[in-house]
Amino acid sequence: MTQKEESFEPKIIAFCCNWCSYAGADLAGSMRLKYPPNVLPIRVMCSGRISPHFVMKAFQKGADGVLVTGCHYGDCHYMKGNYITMRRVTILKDLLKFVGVEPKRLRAEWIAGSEGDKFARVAHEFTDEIRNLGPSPLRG
Amino acid sequence: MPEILNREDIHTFKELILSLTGEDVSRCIQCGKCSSGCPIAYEMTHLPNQIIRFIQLNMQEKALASNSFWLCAVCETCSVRCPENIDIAGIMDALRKISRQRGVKAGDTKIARFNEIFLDSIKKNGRVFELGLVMKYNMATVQPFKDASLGPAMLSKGKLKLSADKIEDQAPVKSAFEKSKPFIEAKSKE
Amino acid sequence: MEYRTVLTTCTYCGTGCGLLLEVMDGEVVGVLPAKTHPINEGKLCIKGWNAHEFIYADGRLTKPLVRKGDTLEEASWDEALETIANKFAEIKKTNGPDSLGCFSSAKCTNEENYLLQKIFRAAIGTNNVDHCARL
Amino acid sequence: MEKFKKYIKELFESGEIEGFLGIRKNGLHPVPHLFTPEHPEELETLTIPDVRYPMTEILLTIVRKYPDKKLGIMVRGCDERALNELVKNQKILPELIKHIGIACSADLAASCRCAQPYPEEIHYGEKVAPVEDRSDIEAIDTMPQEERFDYWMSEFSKCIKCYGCRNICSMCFCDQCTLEDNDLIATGQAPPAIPIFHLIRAFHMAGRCIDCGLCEEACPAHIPLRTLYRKVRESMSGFLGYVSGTEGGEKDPLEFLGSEGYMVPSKIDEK
Amino acid sequence: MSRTGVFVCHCGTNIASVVDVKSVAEMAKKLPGVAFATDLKYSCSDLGQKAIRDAVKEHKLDRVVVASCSPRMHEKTFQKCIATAGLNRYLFEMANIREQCSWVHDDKALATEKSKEAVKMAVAKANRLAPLEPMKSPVEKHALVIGGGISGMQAALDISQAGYKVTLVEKSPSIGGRMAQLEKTFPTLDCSA
Amino acid sequence: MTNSVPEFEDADCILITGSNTTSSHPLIASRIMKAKEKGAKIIVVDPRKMHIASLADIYVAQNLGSDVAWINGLMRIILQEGWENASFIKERTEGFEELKKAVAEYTPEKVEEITGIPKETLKEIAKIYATSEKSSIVYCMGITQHATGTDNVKSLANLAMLTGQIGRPSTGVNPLRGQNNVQGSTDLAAIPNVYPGYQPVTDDAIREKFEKAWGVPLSPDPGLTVVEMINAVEEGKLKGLFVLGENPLVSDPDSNHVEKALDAIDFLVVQDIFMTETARKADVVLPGASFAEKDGTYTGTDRRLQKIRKAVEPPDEAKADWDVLCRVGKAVGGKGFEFASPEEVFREIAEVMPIYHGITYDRIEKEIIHWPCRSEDDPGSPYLHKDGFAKGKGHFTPIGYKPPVELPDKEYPYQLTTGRLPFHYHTGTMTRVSPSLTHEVNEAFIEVHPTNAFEIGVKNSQVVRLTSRRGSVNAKVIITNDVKKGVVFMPFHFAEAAANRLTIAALDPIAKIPEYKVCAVNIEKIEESEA
Amino acid sequence: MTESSQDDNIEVLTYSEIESVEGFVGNFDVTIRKKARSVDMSRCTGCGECVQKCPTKVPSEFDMELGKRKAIYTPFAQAVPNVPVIDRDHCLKFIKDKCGICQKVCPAEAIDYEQKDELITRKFGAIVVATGFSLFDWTVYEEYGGGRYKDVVTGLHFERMLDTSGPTEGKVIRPSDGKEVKQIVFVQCVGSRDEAKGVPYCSRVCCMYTAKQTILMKDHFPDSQSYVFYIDIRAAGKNYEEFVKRAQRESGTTYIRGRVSKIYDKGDKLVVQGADTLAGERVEIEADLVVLATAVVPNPDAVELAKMLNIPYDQYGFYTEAHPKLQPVESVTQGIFLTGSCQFPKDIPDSVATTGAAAVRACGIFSNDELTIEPKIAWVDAEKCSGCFNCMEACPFDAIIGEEFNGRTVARVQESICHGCGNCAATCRTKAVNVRGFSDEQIYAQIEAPFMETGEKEAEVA
Repeated sequence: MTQKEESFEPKIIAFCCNWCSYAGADLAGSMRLKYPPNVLPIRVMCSGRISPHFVMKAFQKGADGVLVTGCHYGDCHYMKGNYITMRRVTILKDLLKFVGVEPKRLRAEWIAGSEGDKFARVAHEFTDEIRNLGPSPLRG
Repeated sequence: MPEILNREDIHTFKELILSLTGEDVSRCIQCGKCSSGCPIAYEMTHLPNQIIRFIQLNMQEKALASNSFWLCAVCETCSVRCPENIDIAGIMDALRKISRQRGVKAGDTKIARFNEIFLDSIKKNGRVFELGLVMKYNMATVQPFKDASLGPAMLSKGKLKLSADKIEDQAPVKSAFEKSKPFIEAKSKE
Repeated sequence: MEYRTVLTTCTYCGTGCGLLLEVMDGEVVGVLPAKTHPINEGKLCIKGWNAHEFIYADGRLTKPLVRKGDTLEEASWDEALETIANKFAEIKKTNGPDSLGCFSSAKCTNEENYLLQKIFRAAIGTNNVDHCARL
Repeated sequence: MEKFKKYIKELFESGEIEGFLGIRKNGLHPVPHLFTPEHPEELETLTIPDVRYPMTEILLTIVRKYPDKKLGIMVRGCDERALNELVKNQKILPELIKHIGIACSADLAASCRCAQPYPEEIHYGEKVAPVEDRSDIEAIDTMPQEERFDYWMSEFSKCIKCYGCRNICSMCFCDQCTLEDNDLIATGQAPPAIPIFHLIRAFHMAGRCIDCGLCEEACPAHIPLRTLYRKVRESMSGFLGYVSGTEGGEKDPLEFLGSEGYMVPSKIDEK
Repeated sequence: MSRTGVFVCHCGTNIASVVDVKSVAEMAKKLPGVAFATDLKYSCSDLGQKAIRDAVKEHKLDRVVVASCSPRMHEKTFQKCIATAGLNRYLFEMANIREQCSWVHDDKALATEKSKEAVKMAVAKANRLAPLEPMKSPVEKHALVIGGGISGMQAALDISQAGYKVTLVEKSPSIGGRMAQLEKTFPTLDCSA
Repeated sequence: MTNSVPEFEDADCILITGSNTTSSHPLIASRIMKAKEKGAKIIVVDPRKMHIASLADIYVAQNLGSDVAWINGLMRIILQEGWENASFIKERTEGFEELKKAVAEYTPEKVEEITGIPKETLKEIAKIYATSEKSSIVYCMGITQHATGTDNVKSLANLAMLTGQIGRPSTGVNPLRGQNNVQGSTDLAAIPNVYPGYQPVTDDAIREKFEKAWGVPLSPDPGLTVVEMINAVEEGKLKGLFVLGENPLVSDPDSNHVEKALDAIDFLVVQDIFMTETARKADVVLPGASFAEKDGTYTGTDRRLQKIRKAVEPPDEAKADWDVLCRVGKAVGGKGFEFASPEEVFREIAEVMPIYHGITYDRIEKEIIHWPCRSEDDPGSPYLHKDGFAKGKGHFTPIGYKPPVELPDKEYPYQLTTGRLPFHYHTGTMTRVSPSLTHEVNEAFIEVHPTNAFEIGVKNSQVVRLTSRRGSVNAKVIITNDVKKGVVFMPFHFAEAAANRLTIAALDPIAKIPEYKVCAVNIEKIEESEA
Repeated sequence: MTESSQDDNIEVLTYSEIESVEGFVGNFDVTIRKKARSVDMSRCTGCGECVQKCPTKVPSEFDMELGKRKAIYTPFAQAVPNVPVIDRDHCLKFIKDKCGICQKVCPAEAIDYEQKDELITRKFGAIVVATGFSLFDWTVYEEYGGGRYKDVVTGLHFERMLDTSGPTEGKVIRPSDGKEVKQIVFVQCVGSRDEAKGVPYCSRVCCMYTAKQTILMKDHFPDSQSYVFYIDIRAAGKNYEEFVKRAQRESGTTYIRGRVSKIYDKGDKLVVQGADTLAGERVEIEADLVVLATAVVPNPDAVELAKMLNIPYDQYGFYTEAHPKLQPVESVTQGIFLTGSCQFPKDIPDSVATTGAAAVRACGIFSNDELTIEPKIAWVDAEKCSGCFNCMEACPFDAIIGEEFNGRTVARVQESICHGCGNCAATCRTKAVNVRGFSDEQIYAQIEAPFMETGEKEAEVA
């Protein structure tokens, strides 16, 4: 491993729905749970708002990983936005895989407002995972 | 075989206990506190709350076949702690009585034997002759050397006497035995 | 209800791709690449795909215009042609045929190029004929 | 062929259709044409070549202007799938569009690698065997990830941004195209930003692409676009059980919320 | 170009003990569209809000970004604050540098870096914000109650007693619902009808 | 083009220079991409790193205006290595020894100094080009639009002959013609020195032939070129000008100068479809027709004749241009303008033009014909010089390197080069009213190297002023590594920021082509208030 | 009942169903189907003559088919309104065009065989949903006889029997032979807390009503003995625990902790097989009657109504509140409130309490003349809309409708219905749908910001 790769710190864009996962991230803060600072959250109202365009834009701009988070099934504030999100993410991952971008760079997680610990854990895991994968091949 | 519950007698046993002890076991909410606090429960075939449950459901034979009430030392921990203020120890005593009365073969023969020898000793001497009791009990239960090692030490400390030591006034003891005659008779039927 | 396609040649570069103009009720509504054309074989570039768009753009010249003072005013074809004839004749008369010239067009057809150079060479009498081949 | 022409003429005469969108021979070139009862003589030039034009895309152009006309359209297997999808997307009314089925020749089916080279009802031609060939996808699937990436990026980098893939596509009926959204993909750049330009189009094809392959035929840069969209089509059916282009039935799970359990994806293999 | 104001909050030591708040504000000054940037001890306090209002007026700001806690906490507070300064309340964006930064990161340099990025993101969004007007819609003061059981009847009565019209819709030929089928009800054993 | 478009597909090596092929001739680029798929080596030599460069096997950027030097250098290497085609040289050419002498001084070191092309790369290019079975040269305005344009073209011809890469399929020297019918208008003698079919006006026999055909006496003196005519206006020699479908005010170099001329001219007629910048200055404007509104023929860049067909009527009173010209011809007293259709015009053309003799409307309806096609049974010529050159033997022309006319100096430290975008065409009269195309890009920009941008202190999208000795324009900056340090690029489609206000009207002495591709400029930041 | 029917502010529409719901908070347009009663309500005096004379008898739904009603009937004596209705599925007039007696005997000429369903549309500002519950179909329990034993009944049957004005006039008898019941077994959690039967939740009311039923049983028939099989006694409520103890102590009900494994017949008795897990013994009871406390489940048409109202429901079909703690009576759809057991099993005090809460929320809406609608919602750029209406499919709230625009039908967002979730925008391929405050452009800007080149980096390149 070269010096450069060792010091690689991924940049991760996380889309969080206002009602569950963003609240979960806030709770992680209130609980003072520590996680790596690589994850940059963007708040949207519902995970169903997360257009595949957003995900691709993030990768195109050079994000090493994209985290899509929403409410657990059945908990969606808008009833079922997260179902469609999951379907989108699934197809997107397969498409990324097919064009040679590691599908692991895109991850969907359901995080409840009460799951501060889960948010922190996911942030940890995902950062580690992306760090191991190295910089995104799309990084300009 | 399952217990057949029957409208006609479902409350019979419960009412018998009520009449003997004044305790209404239908109050029992089966919280299990009696069982959890009982120092002898580990030796019992049924926990005290189960004994009460048998009474609630009129499962007389099950209750009387149990060794639990024979083992009960009447320490009354259960009674003191019961949230419904039921005197469980009293109910155990009642069960012993009923058991003797009905000549039910005790759930634990050793205990029954011990009680007999113990009572015999009292009957004879007005008080317990410890050495005699122990020897008799051990012989009766075919374990002659069970407590042999304890003997010399206890003797040397004066805790055991070699011969029975009768009390002076035997009359009250006699009358007590007289009163409990029905139970003793029941025993003779064995 | 009319829909037909007219096979023609793209006007945007020298490659000469074949394209179909989609005509609906006398109006060009789109372009399709000519699938059987030997040059482009059913493919086009962005300009080709949109070669029809400028046809109906605002600002198409629809009438002859003749300058009157500072402004160009609508005129009849006769008036416009007469103006040209008179003015050219006048210039030719005073300054000779070589005081006239023309820029022909690489965007026009062979026939039109031929006609314009013929006008200048045969009718006016000058070889001052050029176009933007070099531009 | 004469029988076919007669059939169309009969449809005109009975008033069942008010126009027939087919192919006409123009000199050396077969070109799309709308035959009408007003000009029955044009039917003489009617031809069924081994050349495909985006008939359904043209149909949309006509329907936009004449939404109430009863039209017949020459449909191959691919066109029929396209029509089904257009019905689902509320672009055409099925009761107004008469499918006049053409079975593709074996040559055409082979060159198209067509999995269904005939429509439901055939009015011309003989059914030939479908071509089941996913070697293009397999070839890429078996490449190591980095090689796959390099392969696609070098393919995408050839793009000259002609939008031909979109223009020729019957499924691209939007009036404004996301590919031209300057906020998402900077305009005025050729090649366009890669891979986002192609991936977005690929994603837009999910649940929509009917695998006709016209995009790839139209691509001046010879990018294997069809392989990309075929893959998306496979993902849709593999993970969500949805196949676009089938008649009626389920709705595209990327668009249709459905009830909670509607098409929950199976787990993706990330290797 | 917009004239965005950026206010980076110390939140006492909540943020400032981890994040170099001043350097975040310095960075913000250089961002496109930013006309003014500063740090504030407690931006949600009366003093903090006054400082924001004053800055809006003094620097003719047309958008405001506050980098502090979660928008779930104080978004409304600051929206009101800028509204009183005469700005459309929707020309406001928050950067969450407390719950999602200072409280979850130990490394001061990295946390400061992340705060800067959060501010960049918030400013980028703010620059594209447009004023919004809440819409109004009239209210038909008539309630519909679906179901004529105990709950439905009670709801109708409650709403009626508040003085509003109610329509009670029951599927079966009579109201009463399940209650009508019951003999007596626990625990009081009173009659149900 | 010596060869036809589809032939590119089968080349083994394609050397592209001075052509932004994907932008200007996308469907030719398509063939080149296909060739690459089939295994051809693609070499791009261009000062600006364009799209086609990124697809190339070898790309190298030469200094602006240094083409003769690198081509000579290439030939020197070829000779040194013995890669020349000796039999071809012997049998088909003349003047080889002079050429050999002329290129001898272009050592790789010297070439590297002049052109900036590393000598190793040059050698690699030489090897691939010379030793491939079929090598094709593609060039465009990047070669011709120089004061040394003719030299550049001749050098490429030297190269092709030296290696025998001409006269066979998929080889040759292939200039890509910028506009749709440049080839046709040249064929049809919209140039001052020849009659249709490249028949010199100065040749008495030919002149007599045309006098007979047209029934009038003709001038034996070659006429003036576009730039010369503009100069002649200024000098008061040219009083009347007829402009057909052109916009010299934007397209011609040094447009400030053109504007002055057009303001000064006595009488200007413009025939066009839009009110162009030039038409605004006209005395009479004649409304013509677009390609969709008339019939006729175009001759493609590979000498292929194709029809255009009328799809719809011209708007309102506008008329097909051939019709207008027939009317003008008659109005100015000409004879022989009684044509009822373009086909009739074409029949006359075929008569007077030997290279078109065998071509008829009927034939091009059914087959693809590349001129020369001298009789009805001549299938035409997809590639030229099959058995020999038109003038007998191919003549090697020894050429020496001349630097561009205007070199950067203290005052104007940067070099400007101009070019096209894929989304626009020429002066934009058509493309800039096309919504799909203007959506992509609708304003001028200036590509600047990051180092230069830093020196000047400008950021992306910031507007700067670009000044040359002839004028100045404002446009926003795009910072990119695609241009070399010291070079700035600007597309010329945008009249409001017309690159040609800056360009120099220096002409090639023979072809009279202006040096669009190099001039010296300065870049200045503009304060926000000004922009 | 009477109170609500006599209230001036309350319009009672019985024998009516919701047909469709459009609109949004403050402005719901609701179409109600008034089913044809075949009796003119304005004329009927409620004399009951028609009912008496009607020759057709049908098992009474109200009495759980323990009794009969006529083809023209009021469900029960004190029904409100006291106007009968003709059951057209059974009335001879309707099935065979015979009889017609009711019309003949009606003194008020109120019988109208021609009456048709009537659709009325009203505007409402708020909707309270109180559709209640249904009972679990216990016959899926094969081990309990699967419905074969007449003397295995549900709690509700038992309630009807206890009713002195009910089908048995308050006598608890065996449906099979009409004999008196001495030994009666109550089985709790029939369906409830049974994952395998798809009802994992606790029905909440069974423990208490079973206790009540044993007490009433003892009160009415002192000679009877009740047994209750239970898993847990859930008696969380004011005086609830005491009530259960009362059943156990005063009414002598024997509670047996364990689930019944089997019920089978033996002679004319039913043997109930269970275990007393407290005693650790299996038990059997020969019962005269077995009463099952069947689970409370949603109404079979609950989902249909939910879709009409556009309110979410859980996997069972109970309506979901917006927030379990903070918005317990609000649905996610603004202006629609939930109360009673349509939301989850509730006993009467809970139902009444949530009803009060729901009513207050509804009145809260009415306290304003206008509603303020959060502007961060979706909107459609009609120019860009391709009219595919995928957004309509993706909208969880049916907020999107079609609208004419330049001769095309394009999507439009009904502002007051939109919640701003943005599902539509993410689905739109044309980017015609966007969300104010969370627009594509704004989010793109956010995505780009952290990757933005800074001045320092450009200097490095140079």
